[in-house]
Amino acid sequence: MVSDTQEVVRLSTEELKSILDVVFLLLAAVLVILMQPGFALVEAGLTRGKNVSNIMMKNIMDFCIGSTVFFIIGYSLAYGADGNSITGWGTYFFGGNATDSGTEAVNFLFQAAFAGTAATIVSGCIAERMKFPGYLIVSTLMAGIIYPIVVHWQWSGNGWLSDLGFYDFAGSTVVHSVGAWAGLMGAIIIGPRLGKYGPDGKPRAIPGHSIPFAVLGMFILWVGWYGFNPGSVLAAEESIALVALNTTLSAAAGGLFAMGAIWVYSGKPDVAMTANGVLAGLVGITAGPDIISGTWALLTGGIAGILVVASVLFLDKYVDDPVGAISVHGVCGVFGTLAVGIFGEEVGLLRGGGTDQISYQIIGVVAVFAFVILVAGSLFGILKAANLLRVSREEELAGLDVAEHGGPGYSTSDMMGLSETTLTGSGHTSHIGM
Amino acid sequence: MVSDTQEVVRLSTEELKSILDVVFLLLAAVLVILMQPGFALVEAGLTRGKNVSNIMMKNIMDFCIGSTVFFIIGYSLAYGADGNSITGWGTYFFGGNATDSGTEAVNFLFQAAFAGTAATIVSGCIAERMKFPGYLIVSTLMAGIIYPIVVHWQWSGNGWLSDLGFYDFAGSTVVHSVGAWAGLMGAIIIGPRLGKYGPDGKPRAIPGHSIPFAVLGMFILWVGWYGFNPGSVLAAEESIALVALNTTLSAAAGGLFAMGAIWVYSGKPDVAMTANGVLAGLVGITAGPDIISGTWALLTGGIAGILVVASVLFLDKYVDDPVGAISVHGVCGVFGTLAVGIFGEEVGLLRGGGTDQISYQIIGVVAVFAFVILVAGSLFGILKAANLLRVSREEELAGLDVAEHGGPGYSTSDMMGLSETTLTGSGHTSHIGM
Amino acid sequence: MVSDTQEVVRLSTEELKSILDVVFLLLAAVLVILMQPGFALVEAGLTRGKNVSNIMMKNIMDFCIGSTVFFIIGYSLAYGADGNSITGWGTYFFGGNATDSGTEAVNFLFQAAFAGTAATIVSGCIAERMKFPGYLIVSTLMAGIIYPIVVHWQWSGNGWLSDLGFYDFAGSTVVHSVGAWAGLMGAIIIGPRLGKYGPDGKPRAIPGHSIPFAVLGMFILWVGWYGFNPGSVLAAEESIALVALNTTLSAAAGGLFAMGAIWVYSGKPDVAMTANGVLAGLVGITAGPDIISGTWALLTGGIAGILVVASVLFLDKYVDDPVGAISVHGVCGVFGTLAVGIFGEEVGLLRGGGTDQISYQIIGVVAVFAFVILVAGSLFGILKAANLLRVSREEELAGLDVAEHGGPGYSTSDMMGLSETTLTGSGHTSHIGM
Amino acid sequence: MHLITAIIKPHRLADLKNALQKAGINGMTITEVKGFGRQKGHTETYRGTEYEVSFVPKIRIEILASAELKDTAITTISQTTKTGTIGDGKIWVTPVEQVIRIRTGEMDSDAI
Amino acid sequence: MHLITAIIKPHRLADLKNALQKAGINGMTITEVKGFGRQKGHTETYRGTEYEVSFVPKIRIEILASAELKDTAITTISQTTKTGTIGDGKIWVTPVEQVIRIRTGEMDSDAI
Amino acid sequence: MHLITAIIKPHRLADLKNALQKAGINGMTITEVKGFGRQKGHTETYRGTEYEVSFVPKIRIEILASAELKDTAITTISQTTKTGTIGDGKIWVTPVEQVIRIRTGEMDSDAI
Ligand SMILES: Nc1ncnc2c1ncn2[C@@H]1O[C@H](COP(=O)(O)OP(=O)(O)O)[C@@H](O)[C@H]1O
Ligand SMILES: Nc1ncnc2c1ncn2[C@@H]1O[C@H](COP(=O)(O)OP(=O)(O)O)[C@@H](O)[C@H]1O
Ligand SMILES: Nc1ncnc2c1ncn2[C@@H]1O[C@H](COP(=O)(O)OP(=O)(O)O)[C@@H](O)[C@H]1O
Repeated sequence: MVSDTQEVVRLSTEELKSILDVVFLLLAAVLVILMQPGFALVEAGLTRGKNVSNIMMKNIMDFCIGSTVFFIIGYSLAYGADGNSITGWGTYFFGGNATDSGTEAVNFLFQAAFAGTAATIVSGCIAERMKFPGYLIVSTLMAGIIYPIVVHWQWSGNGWLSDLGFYDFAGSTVVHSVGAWAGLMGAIIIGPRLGKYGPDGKPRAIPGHSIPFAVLGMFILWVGWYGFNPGSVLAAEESIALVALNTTLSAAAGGLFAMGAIWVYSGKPDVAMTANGVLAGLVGITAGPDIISGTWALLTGGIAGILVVASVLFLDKYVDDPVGAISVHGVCGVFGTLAVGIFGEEVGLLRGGGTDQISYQIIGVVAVFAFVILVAGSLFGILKAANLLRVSREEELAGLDVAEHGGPGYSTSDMMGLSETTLTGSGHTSHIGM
Repeated sequence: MVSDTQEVVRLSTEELKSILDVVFLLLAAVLVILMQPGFALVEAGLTRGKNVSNIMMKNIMDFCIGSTVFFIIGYSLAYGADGNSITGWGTYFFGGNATDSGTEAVNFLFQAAFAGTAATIVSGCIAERMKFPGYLIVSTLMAGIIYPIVVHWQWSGNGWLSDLGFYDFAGSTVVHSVGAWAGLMGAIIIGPRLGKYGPDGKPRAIPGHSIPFAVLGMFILWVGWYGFNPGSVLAAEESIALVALNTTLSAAAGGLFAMGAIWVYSGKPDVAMTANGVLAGLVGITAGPDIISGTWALLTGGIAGILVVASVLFLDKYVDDPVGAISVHGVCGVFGTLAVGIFGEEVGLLRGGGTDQISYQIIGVVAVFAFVILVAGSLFGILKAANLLRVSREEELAGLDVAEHGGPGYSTSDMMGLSETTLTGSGHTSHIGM
Repeated sequence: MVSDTQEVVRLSTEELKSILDVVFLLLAAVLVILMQPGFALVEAGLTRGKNVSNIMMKNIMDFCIGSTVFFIIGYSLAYGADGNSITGWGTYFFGGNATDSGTEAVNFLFQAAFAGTAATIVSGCIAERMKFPGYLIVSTLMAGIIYPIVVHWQWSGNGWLSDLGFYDFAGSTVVHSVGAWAGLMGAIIIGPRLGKYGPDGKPRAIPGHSIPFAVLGMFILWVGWYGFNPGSVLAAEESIALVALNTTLSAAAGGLFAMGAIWVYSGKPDVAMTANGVLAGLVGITAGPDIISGTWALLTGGIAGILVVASVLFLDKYVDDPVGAISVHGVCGVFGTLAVGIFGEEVGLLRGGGTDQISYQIIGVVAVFAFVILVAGSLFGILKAANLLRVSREEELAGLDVAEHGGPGYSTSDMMGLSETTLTGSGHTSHIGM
Repeated sequence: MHLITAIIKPHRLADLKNALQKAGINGMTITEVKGFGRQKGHTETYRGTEYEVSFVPKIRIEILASAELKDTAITTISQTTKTGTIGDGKIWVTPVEQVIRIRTGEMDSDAI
Repeated sequence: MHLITAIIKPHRLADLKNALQKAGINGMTITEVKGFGRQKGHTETYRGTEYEVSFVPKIRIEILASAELKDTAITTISQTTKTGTIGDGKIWVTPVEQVIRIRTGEMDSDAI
Repeated sequence: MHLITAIIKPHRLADLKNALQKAGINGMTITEVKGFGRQKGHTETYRGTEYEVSFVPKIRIEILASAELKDTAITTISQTTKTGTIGDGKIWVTPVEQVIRIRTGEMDSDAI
């Protein structure tokens, strides 16, 4: 890092702006990448300690695999110029062309981080029971094919959805719903965790093992969202401020109203549900943070907060989604997308925009739903048939950490004064349990 | 996020600078927002595991409520043009006017993040015994009224304190002391935790449940402070670098000297106290990171580090402040504010500045102290009278997580091989305790 | 933070660029500082709970001491103009001259954050058995003398290594290997943890106490690396994007291939090893993220991922390095440095660059190795002689938290329903153990 | 008076609790323990190194029972917790000289 | 020789320890256990769903006592830990055939 | 039938397990407990305030043994776990009326 940049040639403001754009988008991408540990912690916190390593590992792999396959093929499917209105193709295989200039490289990185996000949403829905190798396949196809195709429809500049007039600024539908619908199919096809439903069919509580992890994860996601939404301006413009502000207001209202809703319903201000509420507010504003603003953003977040509580309580009766990802990313993703057609400045129903935008929004939501349900449904179906889907009953009971990764995620033997058990005459250590 | 920005019109350097300012201040705001999980973790780590969800929840609410009420009313009280030298008024209710331009929006966001910080300091002082609904009221009034008024005095451009000549660059007094004095009144009026004092009146140790959480939180706060202090330049200027450097040096010295002080006092380099020392160094430099520099910053941090240890040990005899927030944010906030009048370049007593500045600093410190003590004292008094202040003895013993939020923050049943207890014939789960 | 910047004078693009550089480098420095909690968590997670406070504390001190001594003396040794090609001298003692302009201040901060990183790598290697006071001495000398001298050789502009033609963009050798070789000498001279080797001499597993901490730490490091590598451009240039992208690809491949390697070797996709693989990929690309790109970056990361697994398994037989830091930072640091001479655009053996570059790389690697081994070896030898190196057997068994810092890092008494043990008639608290 | 102690597989606890209640036994104390016996532990790996986990998690149940209820308790435990696989556990009975209910001072069979 | 076992409310432990020491009893072993009895558990909620927590945290105390100290021990325990509310717990006494102090090999009453 | 209970120092467990196996004793149940006795606790500090930790971590071992194996068990335990320092622990023996193996219903010495 020897500094020898001698700028003898005068910079034009355009060149400088271009550098500023790269700096901004790079930092936005870093914030989006920070969302990976956010997701990991939310999911880990809301599930049981015997599966904690497995959850963390899946989140590592989501980004390791995600960025690799997005580089190899995904970016081509999303943005390749040789494609049509359904899918991109060509130019970018193995990062070809995509990495020539700083602007392209940073765009690629920003998009790759998004791909990782879409993939990671799935891991929450099928937590605590899925085979790890099967998950790797899902993660690969999510980031490499399923997500990129939807991206092409909307953000490539020549996709059919954007041509239609569908609006999804930062991905309520394109990112979050895609992840959630894939997760929904996964959760349905893999079936509920052992013991989730009583003999009477009623859902039971399976408390997550660490609320502080879940809340820390939520906060990290909130922070990361300032890369996700403002970064989606894709350039350093003053509008990033408004986008960030609306994101904040919606998240805040989401948390407040989710807390209120669960408090009224169950008599207690549940912490995990409130965290889901914040995330619901974030997902809800993501489709239109540039055109839903101020008090409307509060309203959007508030509705998302109530909606996520209702949705979690309702879905829990039928589908076992340990972390509520389907409600947060799917249901609130749909709501957020529709909210553009209702609250969006100038275009929304309530803002003098007539019914055009809301119609486009409905079409987009349905199209993406249908596509992902179909493709992800087939994928999980095939995995099931190939016996790559669900661990055995014994493995599930023992926990995926021991069964799939060789040992527990927490080792407490030494906390309990048993340290010298590792000091014995026998040739191997005899750790006391867990 | 379709990129279609075609900049045909040439940008002036002024326009570009304005964008750069927005980018910088937005990222600074994001760093300040990151401080919320920092506070949450410090407070959670230094208190008991049975109250961990409650602490996390209060910190979620500090920012959810904080940003909402700051948007609705706080920003008006702080910066509203229709006010006087005591309080702002008008123009900005419900974000009116504040969100028209990117510059205004990002300023609002940065200020809102500060409001959340001030509110959150209180939660440490009254941890482990306060009723949650009562806390929500405190948090609302802190971010909506108490903090904004003090901000108006100093940072609105027409407040009486800044007119006087009081100097508080990023808020040693305006943010940190405000939070701490409110917390002080809270801690006094609510009384100590059960068992904090022996029958002989001597304070007892109630160890925090997770030192790694506390240290992680401290590190996150340290990182967040690079938004707090440099961001307070409010624009992208070269001076942000010096501010950041001085912040670093003071924090480092705070940690070093606090470690030394507690080591000498108790024979052990206590980790929690060292973490407090870093925070003390950060709070201490916050009033003048632009005018206390280099070796003087080291000195400021070092004194703050020793001061916080002495203050925690002393206050612990009389007031039960589980995380030491009164010492860190109040005592070191005062010290930092006075340090400007002593070490501040040109203005400080020891830097050839005479006694003017130190007099203004004393007046400011006393005025803010008096105001907050009075208002927060009344508030906590009313809450006490309304029985909204303290949980019952049984609830305190059981822990706020179970008592107030429905269940424990950590669920270990499944770690202990009891997983199949959820698989029984009975209609409900029978988790093994904790 | 009153905004009164009235820019009446027109800004030149050069002035604006200079501000942008400061903003960018400051944010990069903040990301590097964020690496401190990343290291702390990786190390804490991979060691036992009875030493968790000690590990966190050492990481606090690495940056507190590191930035202080780097300010006082290190920066002079690294960049002081009065030195020669072996060491800098003069101008910057006590920050003199270094903090006059924003550019210098931010450079100083960025470098100081690097110094903290180099020091912190050592703490992993000697974890769970070293005396705390002895460690403080090591940390002081690492950041104050050993690391700065190596920096001078390469990044001062007049060091003998850079003059030779050695290339190390962001410090695979200059930062990571320096830390690792010091750690290697520490680990050898202090000897293995009690019970690490069976009577048959075979290494035993001593599982870390929290895989989620280790993975969270790894993710934080990954994020921080976007300050480490792109920041090493030292100015806001478009090339930061490519550097960031290559960093991502190498990290991703590192994780993937390490997972594959350990899966093949032991039959299980070990999570801790995969996390090491990501870090290996990051260290591996650090020497040439600007000249090893795209598929070559994937290749670099992939090799580093396999190498780290092989190295950990091999070294574990002889040296007790609880977190694998020698393999990650030392072995992969060497590999990454050599990779520049093999895969580097234009200069690499396989990229038509002949054998020149690889020769310089070998010389640099060997020189740094020899220097650090010698100096750090002497240092640890002296500490041993002075009985400042290793805690007693009893202290090691009890854990460093109790032995060195006064109490355990986790306090669970109150989780177990024993809360009122603090409420008894006796004059002191009687916490139930652990 | 007898003290019936049983070591059982953890996942049988909830059913056992219900069965005991139905059988009229309304008190018990349980402890999380580790067992060693015919049921072998298993091998785990950490960073590629294997290690043995020799002890298996079990639940220890203690029931104070009067002479009449003793056999009911034993039968209920053995029937409810038996899975037929190695490691199902043991039941043993020890004599008790005296029982006191702390709250009331009641003694022996009145105390349970 | 007798073994006195008591199940008590956790928050009474510290006082009990002091009281026993005053009564001349200087050794005991304690275990964290869960109790089931007349004192009912409670209901918790997680994300809006209720679940039953049936077992209540208790402390189990074991004291080896010679015939002379047996009654002192029992009286001290019942007096110190009695709060008069449901769930105060039980004390029971079982016969002991033999006691050994590992360190010295001393037997029976010399061993405690 | 006898029940042998021992309180030992945690770090002796692994050796003891091996020694017992060699002596032909292939079953035991262990519990993590805290002990109070001659071996004093220690003082810790937190943020400069001292506090007492009175209870010391111990392992409690239970072995059901037939009359023949009883003495072997006792000897093995005392020999293997003795370090000669205060706090080595106790062994005590209580009579057992009945033992059942849940899996098979086998009784008494067949059950262990
Ligand atoms: N001799 C013994 N003394 C005390 N507990 C024993 C003894 N043998 C076995 N146990 C306990 O019973 C459990 C089950 O015993 P094990 O031999 O594994 O299977 P099984 O009950 O089918 O014979 C063990 O895990 C241990 O807790
Ligand atoms: N039959 C029993 N056998 C063993 N332990 C018992 C029995 N009955 C109660 N206990 C223990 O005593 C504790 C207190 O008993 P409980 O019936 O709740 O109240 P009380 O002691 O006031 O009668 C229980 O939590 C349990 O640990
Ligand atoms: N009277 C007793 N009843 C039950 N357990 C006891 C008794 N005395 C001691 N113990 C147990 O034995 C352990 C060791 O006893 P201690 O008096 O400390 O040393 P030593 O075994 O060398 O005499 C204690 O920690 C405690 O668990």
